[in-house]
Amino acid sequence: MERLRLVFSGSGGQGVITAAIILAKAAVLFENKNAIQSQSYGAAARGGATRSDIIIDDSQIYFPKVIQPNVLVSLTQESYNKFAPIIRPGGLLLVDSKYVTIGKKVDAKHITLPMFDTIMEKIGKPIVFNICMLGALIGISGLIKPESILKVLKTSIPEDFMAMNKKALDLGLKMGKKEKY
Amino acid sequence: MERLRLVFSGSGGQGVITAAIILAKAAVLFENKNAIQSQSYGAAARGGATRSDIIIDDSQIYFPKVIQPNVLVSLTQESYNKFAPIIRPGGLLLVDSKYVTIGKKVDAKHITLPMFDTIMEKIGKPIVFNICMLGALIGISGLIKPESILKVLKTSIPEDFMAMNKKALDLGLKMGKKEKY
Amino acid sequence: MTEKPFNFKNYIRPRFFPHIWCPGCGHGIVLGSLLRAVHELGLNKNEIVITSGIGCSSRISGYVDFHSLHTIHGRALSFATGVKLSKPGLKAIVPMGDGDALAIGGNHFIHAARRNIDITAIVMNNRIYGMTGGQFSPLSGTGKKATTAPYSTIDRPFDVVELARSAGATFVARSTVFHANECKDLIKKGISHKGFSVIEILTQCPTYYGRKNKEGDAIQMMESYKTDTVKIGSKKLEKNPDLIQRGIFVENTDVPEYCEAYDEIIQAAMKGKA
Amino acid sequence: MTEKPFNFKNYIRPRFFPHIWCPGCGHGIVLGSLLRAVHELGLNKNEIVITSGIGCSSRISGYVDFHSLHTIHGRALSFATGVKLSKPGLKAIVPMGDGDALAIGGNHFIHAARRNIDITAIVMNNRIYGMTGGQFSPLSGTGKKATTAPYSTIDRPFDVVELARSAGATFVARSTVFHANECKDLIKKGISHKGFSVIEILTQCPTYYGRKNKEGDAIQMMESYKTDTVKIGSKKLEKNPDLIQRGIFVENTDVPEYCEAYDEIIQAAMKGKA
Amino acid sequence: MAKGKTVQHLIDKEWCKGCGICIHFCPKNVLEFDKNDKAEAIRPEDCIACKLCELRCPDLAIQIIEDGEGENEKQ
Amino acid sequence: MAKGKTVQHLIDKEWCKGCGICIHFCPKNVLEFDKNDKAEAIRPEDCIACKLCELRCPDLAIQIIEDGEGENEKQ
Amino acid sequence: MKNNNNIRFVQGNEACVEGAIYAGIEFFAGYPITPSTEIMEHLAYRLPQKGGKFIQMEDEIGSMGAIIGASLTGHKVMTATSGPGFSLKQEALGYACMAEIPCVIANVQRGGPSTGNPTHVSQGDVNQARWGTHGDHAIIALTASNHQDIFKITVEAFNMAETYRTPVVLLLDETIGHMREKLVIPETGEIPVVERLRTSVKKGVDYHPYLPREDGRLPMSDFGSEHRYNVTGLFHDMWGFPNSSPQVVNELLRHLVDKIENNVNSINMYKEYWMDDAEFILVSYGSSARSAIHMAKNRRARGIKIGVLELQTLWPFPADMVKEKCAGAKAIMVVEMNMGQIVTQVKSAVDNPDSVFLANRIDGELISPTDIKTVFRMIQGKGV
Amino acid sequence: MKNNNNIRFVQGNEACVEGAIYAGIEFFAGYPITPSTEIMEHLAYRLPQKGGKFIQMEDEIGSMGAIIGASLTGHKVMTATSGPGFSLKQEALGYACMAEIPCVIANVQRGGPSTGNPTHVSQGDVNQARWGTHGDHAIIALTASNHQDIFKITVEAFNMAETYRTPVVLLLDETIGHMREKLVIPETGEIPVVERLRTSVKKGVDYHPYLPREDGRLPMSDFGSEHRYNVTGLFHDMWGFPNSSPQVVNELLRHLVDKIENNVNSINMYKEYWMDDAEFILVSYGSSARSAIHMAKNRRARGIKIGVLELQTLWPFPADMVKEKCAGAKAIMVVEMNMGQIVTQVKSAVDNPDSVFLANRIDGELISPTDIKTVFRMIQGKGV
Ligand SMILES: Cc1ncc(C[n+]2csc(CCOP(=O)(O)OP(=O)(O)O)c2C)c(N)n1
Ligand SMILES: Cc1ncc(C[n+]2csc(CCOP(=O)(O)OP(=O)(O)O)c2C)c(N)n1
Ligand code: SF4
Ligand code: SF4
Ligand code: SF4
Ligand code: SF4
Ligand code: SF4
Ligand code: SF4
Ligand SMILES: [Mg+2]
Ligand SMILES: [Mg+2]
Repeated sequence: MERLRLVFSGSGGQGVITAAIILAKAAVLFENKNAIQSQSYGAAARGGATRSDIIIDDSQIYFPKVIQPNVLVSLTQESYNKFAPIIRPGGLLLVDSKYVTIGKKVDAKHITLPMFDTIMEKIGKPIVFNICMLGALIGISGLIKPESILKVLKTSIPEDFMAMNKKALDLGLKMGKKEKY
Repeated sequence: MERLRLVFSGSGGQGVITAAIILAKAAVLFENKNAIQSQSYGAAARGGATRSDIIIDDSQIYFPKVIQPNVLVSLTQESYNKFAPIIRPGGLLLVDSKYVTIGKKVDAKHITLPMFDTIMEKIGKPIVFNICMLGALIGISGLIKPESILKVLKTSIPEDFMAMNKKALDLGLKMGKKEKY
Repeated sequence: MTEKPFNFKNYIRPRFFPHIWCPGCGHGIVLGSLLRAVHELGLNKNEIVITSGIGCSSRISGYVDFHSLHTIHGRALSFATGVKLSKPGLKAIVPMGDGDALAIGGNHFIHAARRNIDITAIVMNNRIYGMTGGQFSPLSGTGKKATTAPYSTIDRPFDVVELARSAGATFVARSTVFHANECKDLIKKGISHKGFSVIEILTQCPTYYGRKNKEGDAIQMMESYKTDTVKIGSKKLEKNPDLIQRGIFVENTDVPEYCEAYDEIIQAAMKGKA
Repeated sequence: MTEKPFNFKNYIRPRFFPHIWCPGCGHGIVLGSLLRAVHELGLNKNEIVITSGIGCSSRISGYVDFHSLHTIHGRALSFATGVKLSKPGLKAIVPMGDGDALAIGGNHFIHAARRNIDITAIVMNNRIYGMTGGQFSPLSGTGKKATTAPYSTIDRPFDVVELARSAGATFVARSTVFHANECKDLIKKGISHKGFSVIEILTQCPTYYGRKNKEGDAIQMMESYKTDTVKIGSKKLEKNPDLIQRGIFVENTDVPEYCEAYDEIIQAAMKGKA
Repeated sequence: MAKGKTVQHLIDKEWCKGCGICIHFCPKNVLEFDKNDKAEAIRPEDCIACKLCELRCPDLAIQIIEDGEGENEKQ
Repeated sequence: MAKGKTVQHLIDKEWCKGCGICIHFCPKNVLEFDKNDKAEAIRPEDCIACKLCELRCPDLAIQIIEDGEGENEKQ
Repeated sequence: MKNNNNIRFVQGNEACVEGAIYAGIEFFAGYPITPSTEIMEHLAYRLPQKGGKFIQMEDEIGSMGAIIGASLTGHKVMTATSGPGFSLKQEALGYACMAEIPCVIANVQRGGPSTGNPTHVSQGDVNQARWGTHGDHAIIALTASNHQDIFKITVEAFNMAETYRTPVVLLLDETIGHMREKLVIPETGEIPVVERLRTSVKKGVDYHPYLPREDGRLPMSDFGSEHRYNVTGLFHDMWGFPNSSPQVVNELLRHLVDKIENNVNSINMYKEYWMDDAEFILVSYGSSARSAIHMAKNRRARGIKIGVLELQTLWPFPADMVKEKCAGAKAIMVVEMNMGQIVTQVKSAVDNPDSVFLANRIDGELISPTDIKTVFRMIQGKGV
Repeated sequence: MKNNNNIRFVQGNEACVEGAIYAGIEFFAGYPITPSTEIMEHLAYRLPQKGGKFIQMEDEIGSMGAIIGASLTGHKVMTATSGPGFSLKQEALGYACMAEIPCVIANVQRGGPSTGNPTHVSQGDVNQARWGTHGDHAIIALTASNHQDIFKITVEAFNMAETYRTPVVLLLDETIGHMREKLVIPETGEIPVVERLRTSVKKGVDYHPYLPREDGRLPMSDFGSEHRYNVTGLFHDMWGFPNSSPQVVNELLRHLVDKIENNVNSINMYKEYWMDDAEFILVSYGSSARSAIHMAKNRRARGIKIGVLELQTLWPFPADMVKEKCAGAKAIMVVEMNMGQIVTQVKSAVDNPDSVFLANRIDGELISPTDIKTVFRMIQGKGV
């Protein structure tokens, strides 16, 4: 596997950090990979744009920060504006259609999906928006097995919520798989 | 003038430290000499033997502690016992007859004077015991002018007490002058 | 009342707005009450020094257009003591978090009260350490959840009013951000009072305290300030003694203020009376 | 009462006697009362940890033949908190100077009270910093002389009883070294009380406080403890409300003790209830 | 204050964080969220200018300007 | 306690610092200073064994032993 | 392979907690402060599960006092903090040195001085760990650059605290404390755990709490057991009683310093990467070392003979080891996130101080491999 | 000759007080601790005589806070303490560094660590003065060996605090603080006194409290006057508002360090005795220097070419000056009362570190001329 550098970005309540942790954890615990997750702390994290970095690799990872991501996910306009310029040429950019309008294109595959709207329509709970995003990302890139995500969720959320989360993941997967990358 | 190294010793309430300060101050302020006074602090100062060191010289004094005094004054048995051994050969040892019984002699002039008893008899106030001791010491050694002591006292004690202090000093002087050294 | 109508724009540093506090955080309401109080007192902005420690609450000093001194955690009152004693003409206002005032800062709090130095301490009590992410505070009370109390708290809370009173504060009052107008009035009285004044204001931290303790969002928390508090001595207390009282608990003008007392020392010293 | 008659030699470290306190210093009387209290309670010396800070008063820990922890100035209660919480079977006794307890140590004092941790704090109140040579303390009161108050103090004093009460102490009492037997009884009650107990004992520092304030020698100072104090609620108060009251001000057994409350947390945690 | 006063509701939508406090506690139901979850005066005519919304807004995002008020501010 | 009890006044003169507290507060005037300013029981027969001197001695320098007391101590 | 249950994906702060649990921590007292707070948060949850005690104190000073008290009753103890709190702990930390109290103090470093840059990384407290309290003394300070190592050095910190009866400072940093990565919890026994050495002196026989045994060690007796002794922050004799005689003072102070400084080799922990034939050496520690290794790995791939010496023991500074490892290197670059604290030590240690360069960053951002490469190019005379 | 009224016979602590009064002190806050207490006792008496303010705070932390507050209202301020209190002040001292608050902190050193040896002399806090607070920073620390010099360096401490907008540490010690000797109070104007540099920016014009002028200085504006600005311990921009952008952090930290380190020559104060042809050099400071001078004077009388370099500025360490003065010496002995704190600096400074020896004493007794002589004999290969 080539080293994967991801940045998830959005705003405080959207669960991008949780999504980042779930993804990295799934890679480590259930796919025998190395992964590192980090995030911005402090004032910036409370207002403004939230950012979480993930690096996934088969071999040891030393420098833990992502300078230029292969994959950028942006769930708000502000975070898109801020981080789009740092994406690695030829990388992948995933944004949500409700929150982000693509501006000046960069050298990367741009994918806009109606993740939030789909969730609200099919499930009605914004809380699983981030899981849907993970599904979409996996659908597009296949970077990890969806089951690994479910295994992580099983250890961290109450039983009752599993069905909803699975559904959100599946909705994302379906949307994602349609996109070519 | 040769460098003079004195140690005044006794117990807490006897005013030996005050006497040391007065002597050194008199030398500095009124006899244009250099002098250093220091004392032991802390627990030892509250109980046990009090000690104050004085060095008087015409030239600059650097190392401020007295290791072997030319002059040792001891107003308690305990302090006499403790410090008599450090007296410089050929030095002077002055003790009070009420409080100190001379033991094994050292190579120094030993002078025992009834300073306390005289004060109690002639003045009745133990508080000027230390001034009497200063008088005696000056009487014996002439190391400073008695007037200089009085000048210092004038700046530091209430007017009313001057007469009593002067008397104590004089009593000491008289006793001291009788001793050859 | 001054003639000019209130406009907070005259009292803030607009560069820092929108401010950094979370949506619904009660601290912003305290800020509003404070600005109105200053306005209604007709104070000159140059005569006010606002001193704060560290915490979400302490950020308030950066938002107001007064002399502002943002210090270290828990020590604001000691810095303010230096400000006030060295230049008694200044108005010293010290907004404090509950942790800042009463955990690490408890000693300075009781000693400022004891001295009766003319400082106005506004305790912004959200019953949690907001800034560090939701640890319990000495005002959380027992049986609460916090990140450092996953099994719920066993620590009893201080009663700020009682502590301030017993330590010697000469003006002690309490209100809540639901009662924003009352807050303003109490802050006015506190600032006008000559001596150490304490105004405890219950304020919500929906992000940590609210969420952890299932107290709902900011609105629900503010509703609880309405239902769970009463004016001092209200009849409702008979039925429900657990209600929290609001109002002025101590207002004592007989005690000399510290800086004034020190001026007398200066008089004496200058006359040579040691 | 135990059968064996009291002999202080069983409770001290004779190597350090005669002790270092000045002639007439009241601290020695407190020591005597403490030893008698321990004796009458029939405590095993191995189960007592005496923790002190720094000060003349704090020297007491070196004189007693218990486990003794002589710490740093003002922090004894926090060390004792660690001792007690980590091994609740021990009796934690903390003798403190007025400066140690309420100047630098004020915060630990109010927090130990708030937690209601089972520690007995004996505040040896001589209204002065004895060890450092006679600076005023937060208990000196106004109008006193001290080396740092050559023109007399303007600092108001704390009322230890009120402060301890408002902070949450569940046992609060006061006596004087003149009333040495009463001291002993109150210390016994304090030690037996499950929770944070405070016993303030007025004690003379003839060397500094007495001398500076012309209060005479140790004897005269002890006389004043006789004349200036009364039992709580005494009739004499009507005529002379300035009299200092002695006795038990607070004795509350309804509040959970901290270590016991923590044991329940352990129970819950072991059952997996977060 | 009589109903029907002419009242301006100045709401700074950049500052408003959509907490809903003003909306919930308005005694006259004057305010509601707009589509971006920011406060908006949708029934300004019902406003009694009690200013509770202004007082309680944690973000200093609302100002209530009554007729004739604020004159001094205009220069 | 009846007057005239047989009472031993154990005074440790090394420990006594001569503060005079015991002397001053003895209800029966039993104690006085010796020539070295140390406490001494000069009228032991008047002693009522109230032990106030023992309780109040700041230097733990006095012990009052009543008849029959202290037996356990002897071994 | 490891049992899956033993694999975690956690923050560095949590790795530290798990290390402490493995080492047998029984008592924690603390006061929250970014970026160390997660240590106490996790311990609030973990300790009572094992019957241990957790207390949130009123401040950092009280926290330090509480752990010392708890250590004396016979428990393994720890506190955690960051810069401002570490400053506040200094007085009581000196007490722990003087009274020889085993305890562990984690300082997860953030930007200073003062409140500084609370949520950003720094390694600015290295010298403070050595000299923060007043008076001569010696200290042990350890650090690590990844979660597996954090776990291990935390265990070692407890071990050394017990072995040398001393406070041990764990110097972590914001980057390593907050980031998440894999941690494999070792099996019991895999890392040796040093238990407290208790006195074997029987009841009634004189126990000397401060008289070192032949092997230099000082067995302890728990408060509450048969031996009643005194503990003080004053200079003291072998029974623990205050004594200011020059001889006692002299001997005790030398003992306090020597017991650490003379064991520098036993205390020293470090790691090496491509050091065998290294012409250029990066000396680094903590999260900076990750960037150093990253950079060196890249350069190696390009054929440059560069190695990394990763320090895990910062104090007592392993001068002899550094000197030996660096002998013959063309250039040594010390990679750290401060104005040059360890570089001063390295310069004093090596034969040729002029061959030692500083590659640092102090702006709150993690130093990057590129930053190091830039310094390297300049040393090589290649410019930027 | 001096007017008799100007001659005093006082303790070193009082000489410090008189120096502070001469320098224009207006505010003091403190908490008593041996052996510094006389400083506050005298100021309690002296300050109100001049209309100044004295306050005894609840602790040392509060004292440090109070003087910072009072400095910001435009006053010259000071606090005084000893080891344990100095440790407690470290957090707020770092604040004063960060917020660039002029203030003077006297530490009259006693034996440490911990409560240590309270009434005995030591010079064990030298490194703590440099590194006691968390995070990178720089500090000025001055010392003196006699009362006339204490007076002078106290004035200089206030001057430097104002000039560099920084806390200045006065490192005295128990011997010099407590002993009495002559002090001649200089006439007004004899020692220059630096007044606070206040901004000349008029009302309504933007004032930038943290934007250094061309000459590097930062004029202040008193709280209460026209310019309302912000003071914080966070990294901050030129207006004093918190800012954690890497560029701001980097620049501010470098500014804080450079304003001191780049002025090492202006800050450096020292004295020389018989240095012209000295083959052996004693480098010393504080009360140790008295013994060094005493010993050198005696040896000179016996024809030995020995000189004394007495440091009065310890931090920033005047490495270049020391290097220059020591160039060519056969041997250098650093005389100090600690385990070797300044000797490390001297070794780094000089060309031949192997020629540097430590003559120290750590037992609470003042190091004596004989102690130094003993080391000297050993260096000369004469044994003891
Ligand atoms: C010495 C020190 N200890 C700890 C901290 C970390 N800290 C910053 S703010 C805070 C508590 C905040 O709680 P509170 O005072 O109640 O204010 P809030 O954020 O809730 O308004 C803490 C513990 C610090 N900055 N400095
Ligand atoms: C941190 C610190 N600050 C100050 C001191 C100096 N000091 C020692 S004891 C003491 C006060 C003693 O007064 P108190 O607590 O009332 O006890 P007392 O001696 O009167 O019994 C002080 C200020 C110290 N040892 N440590
Ligand atoms: S964390 Fe709590 S206190 Fe802090 S800003 Fe958010 S709501 Fe307010
Ligand atoms: S100084 Fe005061 S408190 Fe201290 S021992 Fe003497 S009399 Fe007692
Ligand atoms: S109260 Fe203020 S911030 Fe909240 S919704 Fe209304 S205008 Fe917006
Ligand atoms: S002023 Fe009163 S009535 Fe009008 S919108 Fe605000 S809260 Fe509602
Ligand atoms: S009370 Fe004690 S110390 Fe005082 S005189 Fe009597 S026996 Fe001696
Ligand atoms: S026991 Fe009572 S009566 Fe007897 S000597 Fe003592 S005080 Fe006097
Ligand atoms: Mg709070
Ligand atoms: Mg006291």
